[in-house]
Amino acid sequence: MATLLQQLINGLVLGGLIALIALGYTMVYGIIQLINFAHGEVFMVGGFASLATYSYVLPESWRDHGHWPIALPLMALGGAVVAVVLAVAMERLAYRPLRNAPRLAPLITALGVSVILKEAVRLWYPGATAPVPFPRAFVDEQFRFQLGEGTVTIGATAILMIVVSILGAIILQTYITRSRMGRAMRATAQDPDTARLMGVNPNRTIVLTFTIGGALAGLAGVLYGIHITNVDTEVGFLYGIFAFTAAVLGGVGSIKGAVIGGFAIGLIKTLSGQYLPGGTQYDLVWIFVLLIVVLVFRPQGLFGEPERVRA
Amino acid sequence: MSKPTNSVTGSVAIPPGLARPLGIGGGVLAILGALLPWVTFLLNDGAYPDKATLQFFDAPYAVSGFRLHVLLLGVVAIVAHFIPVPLRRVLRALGWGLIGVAAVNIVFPLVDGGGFGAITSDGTNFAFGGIVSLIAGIALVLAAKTGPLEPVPQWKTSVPTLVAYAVLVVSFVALLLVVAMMLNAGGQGGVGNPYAGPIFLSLLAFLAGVLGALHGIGLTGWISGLSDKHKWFSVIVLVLVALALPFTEAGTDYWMTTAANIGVYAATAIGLNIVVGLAGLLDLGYVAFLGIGAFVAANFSGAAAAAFDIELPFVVAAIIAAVVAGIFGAVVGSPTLRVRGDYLAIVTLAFGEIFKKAAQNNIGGLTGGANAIPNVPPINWFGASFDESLTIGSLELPSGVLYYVLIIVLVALVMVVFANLKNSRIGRAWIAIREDEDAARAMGIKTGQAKILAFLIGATLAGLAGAVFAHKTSTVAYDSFQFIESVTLLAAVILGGMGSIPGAVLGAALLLVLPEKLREFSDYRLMLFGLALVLIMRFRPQGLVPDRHRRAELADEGADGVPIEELNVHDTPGDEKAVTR
Amino acid sequence: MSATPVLAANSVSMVFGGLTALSNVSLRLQEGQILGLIGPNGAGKTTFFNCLTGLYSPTTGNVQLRGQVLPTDPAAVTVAGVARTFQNIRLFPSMTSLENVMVGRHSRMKQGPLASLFHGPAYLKGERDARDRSRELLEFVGLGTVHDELARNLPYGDQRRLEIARALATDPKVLLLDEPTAGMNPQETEATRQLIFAIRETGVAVVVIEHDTKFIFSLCDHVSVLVQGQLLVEGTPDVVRADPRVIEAYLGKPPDEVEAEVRQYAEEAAHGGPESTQVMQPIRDQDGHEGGNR
Amino acid sequence: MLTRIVRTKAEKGHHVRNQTVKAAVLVAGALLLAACGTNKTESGSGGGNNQSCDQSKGTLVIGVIAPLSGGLSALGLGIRNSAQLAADQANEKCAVPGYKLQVQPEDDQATAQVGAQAATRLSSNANVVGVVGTLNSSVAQSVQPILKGKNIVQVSPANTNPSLTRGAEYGTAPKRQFENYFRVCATDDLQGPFAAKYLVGKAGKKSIAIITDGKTYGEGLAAEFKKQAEKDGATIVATAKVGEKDTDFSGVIGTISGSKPDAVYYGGEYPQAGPLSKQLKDAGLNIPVMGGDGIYDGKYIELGGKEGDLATSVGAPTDTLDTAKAFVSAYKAKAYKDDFSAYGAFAYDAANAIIGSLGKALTGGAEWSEAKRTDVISNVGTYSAEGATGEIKFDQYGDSTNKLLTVYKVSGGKWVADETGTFGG
Repeated sequence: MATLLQQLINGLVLGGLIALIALGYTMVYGIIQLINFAHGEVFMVGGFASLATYSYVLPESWRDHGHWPIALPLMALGGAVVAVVLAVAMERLAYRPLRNAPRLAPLITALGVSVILKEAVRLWYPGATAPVPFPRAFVDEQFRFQLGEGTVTIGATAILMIVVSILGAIILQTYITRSRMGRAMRATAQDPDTARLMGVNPNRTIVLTFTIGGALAGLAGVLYGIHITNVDTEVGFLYGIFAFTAAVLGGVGSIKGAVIGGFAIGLIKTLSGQYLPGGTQYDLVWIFVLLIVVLVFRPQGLFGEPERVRA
Repeated sequence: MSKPTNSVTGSVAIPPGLARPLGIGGGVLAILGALLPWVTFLLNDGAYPDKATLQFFDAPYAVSGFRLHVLLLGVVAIVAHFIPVPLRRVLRALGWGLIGVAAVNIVFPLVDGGGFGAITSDGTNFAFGGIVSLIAGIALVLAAKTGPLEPVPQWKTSVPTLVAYAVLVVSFVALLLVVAMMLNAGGQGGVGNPYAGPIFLSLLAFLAGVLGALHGIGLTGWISGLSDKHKWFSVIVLVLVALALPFTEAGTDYWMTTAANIGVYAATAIGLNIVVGLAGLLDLGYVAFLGIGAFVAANFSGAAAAAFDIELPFVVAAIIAAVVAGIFGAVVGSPTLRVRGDYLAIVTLAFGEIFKKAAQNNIGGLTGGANAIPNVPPINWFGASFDESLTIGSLELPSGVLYYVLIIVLVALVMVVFANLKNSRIGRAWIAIREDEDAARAMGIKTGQAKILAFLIGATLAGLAGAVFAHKTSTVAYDSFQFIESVTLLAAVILGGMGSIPGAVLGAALLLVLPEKLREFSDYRLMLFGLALVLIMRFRPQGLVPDRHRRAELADEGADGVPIEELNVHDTPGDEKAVTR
Repeated sequence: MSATPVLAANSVSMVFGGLTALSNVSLRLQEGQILGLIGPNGAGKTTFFNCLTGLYSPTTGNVQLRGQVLPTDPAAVTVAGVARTFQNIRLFPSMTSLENVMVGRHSRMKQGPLASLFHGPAYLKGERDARDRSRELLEFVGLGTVHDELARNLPYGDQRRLEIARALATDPKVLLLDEPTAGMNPQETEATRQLIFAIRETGVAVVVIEHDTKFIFSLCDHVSVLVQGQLLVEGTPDVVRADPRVIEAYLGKPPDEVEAEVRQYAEEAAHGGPESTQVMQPIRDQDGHEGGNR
Repeated sequence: MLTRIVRTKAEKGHHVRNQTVKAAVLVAGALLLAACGTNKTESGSGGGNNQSCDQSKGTLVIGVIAPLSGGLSALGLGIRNSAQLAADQANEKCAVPGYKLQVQPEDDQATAQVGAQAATRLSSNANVVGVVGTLNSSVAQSVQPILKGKNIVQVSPANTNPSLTRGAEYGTAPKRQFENYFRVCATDDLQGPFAAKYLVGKAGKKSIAIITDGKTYGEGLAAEFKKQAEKDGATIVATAKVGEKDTDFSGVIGTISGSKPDAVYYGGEYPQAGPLSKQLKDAGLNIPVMGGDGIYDGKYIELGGKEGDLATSVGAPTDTLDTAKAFVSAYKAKAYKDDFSAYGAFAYDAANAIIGSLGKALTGGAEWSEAKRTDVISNVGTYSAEGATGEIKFDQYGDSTNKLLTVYKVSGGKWVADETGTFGG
């Protein structure tokens, strides 16, 4: 019982992180039908950027744990800013020139960009060939509850992770449905040409999309850092795949889908590791099996727009 | 969006009047640059090659290596002005070649030696060869920009068969020699020759320039036209030429091994080319089929760790491997009945990861798990163990040559399969699906069957390659089949040209040879790989040897520098219409 | 109309989510007949076509070919003998015209994977026959000269003709043409009219969707008028042309204006530079017409 | 359709020819101009090496095969640098009379097929005297036969899979696999049991959870640990596997926490072990984590390794060993870009074993030739010296005879030797 609850919590935390990243995937896909493979790396870079903010920007005196109320926001800012710049630069330099190119071109480019980013950090961030320790710049508390004879633990950072991811999704959703730019986004996603006729500037909208996606990824980077307390060049790919899977599972293009997909994957990973044959060594397999099953019976994903036949 | 500098429109900014001065001046400068010293002092790793560290006009007849290349480029550039050729095309090619050579030989001393002193002046010695040559190259490129590019002249391909044969033989042999030269550029590198990397790169730039020029005057087009006309003859000659490689300077154990690995990847890439290039189905987990083939073969090889201790003859094992891989291919392909376009990417990626996990956890005791299946014996036919060296009469052939021969045969076979399928009812069906799935169905094509067939056949070929892989590598471990390998395979297909028959082979060759030649920079291997992917997609998404259809499209433009707008090829997999939205 | 019709749609209805695109549309096509299907935009003409060709499965009703109920799988329908062209051209852009037509032969060729692999004599013969037949068809539609031209590089009118050749390559008993003259100038339109007559001569019954009433009335033996998903009138051109309800419902204005409109339409099409180029990328334009969800 | 060309020819007609002549003249001129130059020779003298040692006979090469790019490069680069260090010191000490030693690092991209290419590349160089490597056992499996073919000695700093030396039945029927293959690191079947004896016997942990990373090193080590631990009366209450690249272990921890273990044995390397230890603590499982030499690294503690965690490593305690201290300080002095990481010291010893044997083979100013390679192999077989990881000596299978192992404990934020001994079996 305690174990189940514990694993549920673990799943939710992991899910929250994945959801934050998945939002970026899903928004970009929704608007330019591009699977931005490099998005996972943006998240990774966000993590390193916030770490750099801590160790190179933050004055010595504020690095002790007591100053986290100053440090954390600063780090989050650093991470988000760099991630945004990166994401936008990516769009501008790598993807925009391929706007009308064959569908495969941007996809391969994305793969290339992700390799470049990962390598750049590995080569040029001091000590990044191995995982780099990350300060827990937040309430370093573990809350424990007795449950039966087992105890359930949830860390402050874990709570923060869940809260932020859900808040982020809600804010994003409202922004997209309520605000003017949000409407522009949806319009562009629906039909770029018409949107242009309606006076929407597609390029601006697309840049905005990448900006939001990047910001969320950067934020995820910080949260990941303070929660896991180290950051590594490999995480980009790993969580990128998770998030990508989550986005597809939920139906690429749908905010709700991304979030639910994210949590679903988090839960499957932990629960399958706990209760399914093969245990933790096959959790990845279970995730993918579920994905395939869902796609076979519902090709557009759980909340995706159904495909239309043209004739 | 910045267009590539050399776009069709030529972006005429330079007054035509300057054409000759720039062109001829550039040529002269190049000759001068070749004779000037390039490096002022000895670098830490010893003297820079080709006596680059010399005084002005030393030993002009001993000018060798990259300096000779620069000299030649310059001379040709001048000559080109006085003979009837599409001048601007030729100059553009030569110019870029020069820039390439110069850049490589400037940058390397710069970073390896000591700053600008190394390539300009260290007070006592002066060495402006590099900079002069660079300027020369730029001048040529500018000269090419003084007007729109001329169309590539079409030479008539209706020549007497014998002549055609002669031309083909000559050009293929030349190709062989060039390849051997490239492979051997800078020797085996390593501590023996610290400058192997730059030597190779600058040779590459030189060859690119020459090739561009030859294309500009329509020679390459003519030859490929001829080989299209005499397809079978070309194939035979090509195979023979390939088999002749061990007799060249590149006939070392090292290159035999590498070439065999290239062959394995090439065969696999061709299989992938059926799936991606013809049927237009993206697969990001393809290396799994290579792995399946390898594991099957390893288990029937009589290796100590094999699951079944029966040793089947290689051919039998290979066939079983191919069949098993094929079956898995059909399974992986089955979701394509429902899943379309990009969604397929993640599904195939998932299958790839599942395979890796399964192999790592020694599923069913078939993969040896983390301990892999070591000591897979080499193939052994009629007492000839394939990893031994071979002596025919007097001359001793490098060890691994038999694997090389085997792989050449395999690749040739696979290419024939691909070609036959491509120009058949099935092939047309695949292309139709790639082009417009709904229309294809409206033409009575059972798209589901066709797609699964594509996966099945593709995977079969990969499995076949896997069987060779197992014996060649002598160990089969799950970590040989990571995601990055799938990406490499995909890159090979794209780089070569989707759906084109020689493409995949060329792509695989480049992607495996470059890291080998540039081992000095192995820290940056992946970085460069990523950059390559991005740049190819930006400037040459149709690949190096585009499929006939695409070539037809680009005939007027020629091989190089097509701005993406022009390349808006709708016939590429995953193009909007492949997925109905 | 006593003989069993070659193609019969029996009270076909099609409902997408809420809206009814077709309700109880029936249609009988006799051997050797040319049947015109007209109606204002959004009347459900193409939806009806998609039902006939198995792209959509009708909510109620069915479609019969010579008394046999057709399956709802486009491929199977084509094999059974119903071929179609598309309103917005759907060729295989980077295949040559010949290859496009040979794809049409697909369902009539027998070679399996193995044959395709080994290119045995039987296979080669099959290929040769297919190629010859395809050449004939290209000649037939008047594209004899452009075998090796990429489909995408053909002029607009030729693309339409090529699509017809491709459809004919499937040896259909019934040919469905979706706006075959859209964007054509009068000469091309006339040529198409002759082509359709020629096709009829070869014993293929034809159904044509068109806006161009003049064209329809001058072409068809039988005309059905579809309005808001319902069959309004059917009969010989004269009957339909005379029927006031048609004029009312379909055009909402007296005949002479119709003629005027028709003429103007034809002229636009004549020098339809931008329009035609726009249609020349069938891939680019989204389903601007009554596509509807499946 | 010789369209364009023909016409231009037609237009230009005759004076094409004499223009070509002009061109010829021009070129000749250029070359002539070039010809009238004096013949000076290379400025400066060859090579930048002016050591006191006599290195007249040329350069001999020690190959290094390790992952230098990609995810495992941290370990690979450590190996490369340490071997380099050994070679540099040898050159200063004139360890090999008459020859200059150089290290040729080859990237194996952590995959067998590339490893094979690297090995072939080295093996076809007549001046290669030996190879240090590999990191991954799977790569070693593909490298062994190739180097064997050319009798090149291979000394691995990191392969711990017993079957590499003693074959599949290493426990029951050991059989030497490749007489050119040696290793300086302790095999799993030493380290695992030794750890078990300590954890069960001395530390008195009776219910142990085993976590592995699914890689050769970790799996093997854990398997051997398990055997011994169960023999000594402990119960393995849970086993779990973490993904190769995983960083969030909450799920894994959840699965084991139910079974209330009082210790965790981790088969793997420090990049994951450190965070795992920390996350165990966070999850309320404040129990010691024990691992092999793969986690015996300062980074482990930086990454969250907690007080009381344990690691086994080969040889006497490094802080008592002058050779070890010397290595560390020398490495620091060189200021390499990357840390020497888990296998640096082993690589250093491996390289020294090769250098020493080479020196012996070339005593009395003997010339190097490929024939000497067999001597080098036999010399390595009989090699014996005090290395950075303790005594370096090989048994008849090529394994290190250095059965001396030390258990280290994290206390005061650094590894402190806790017990040294040998595994009696």
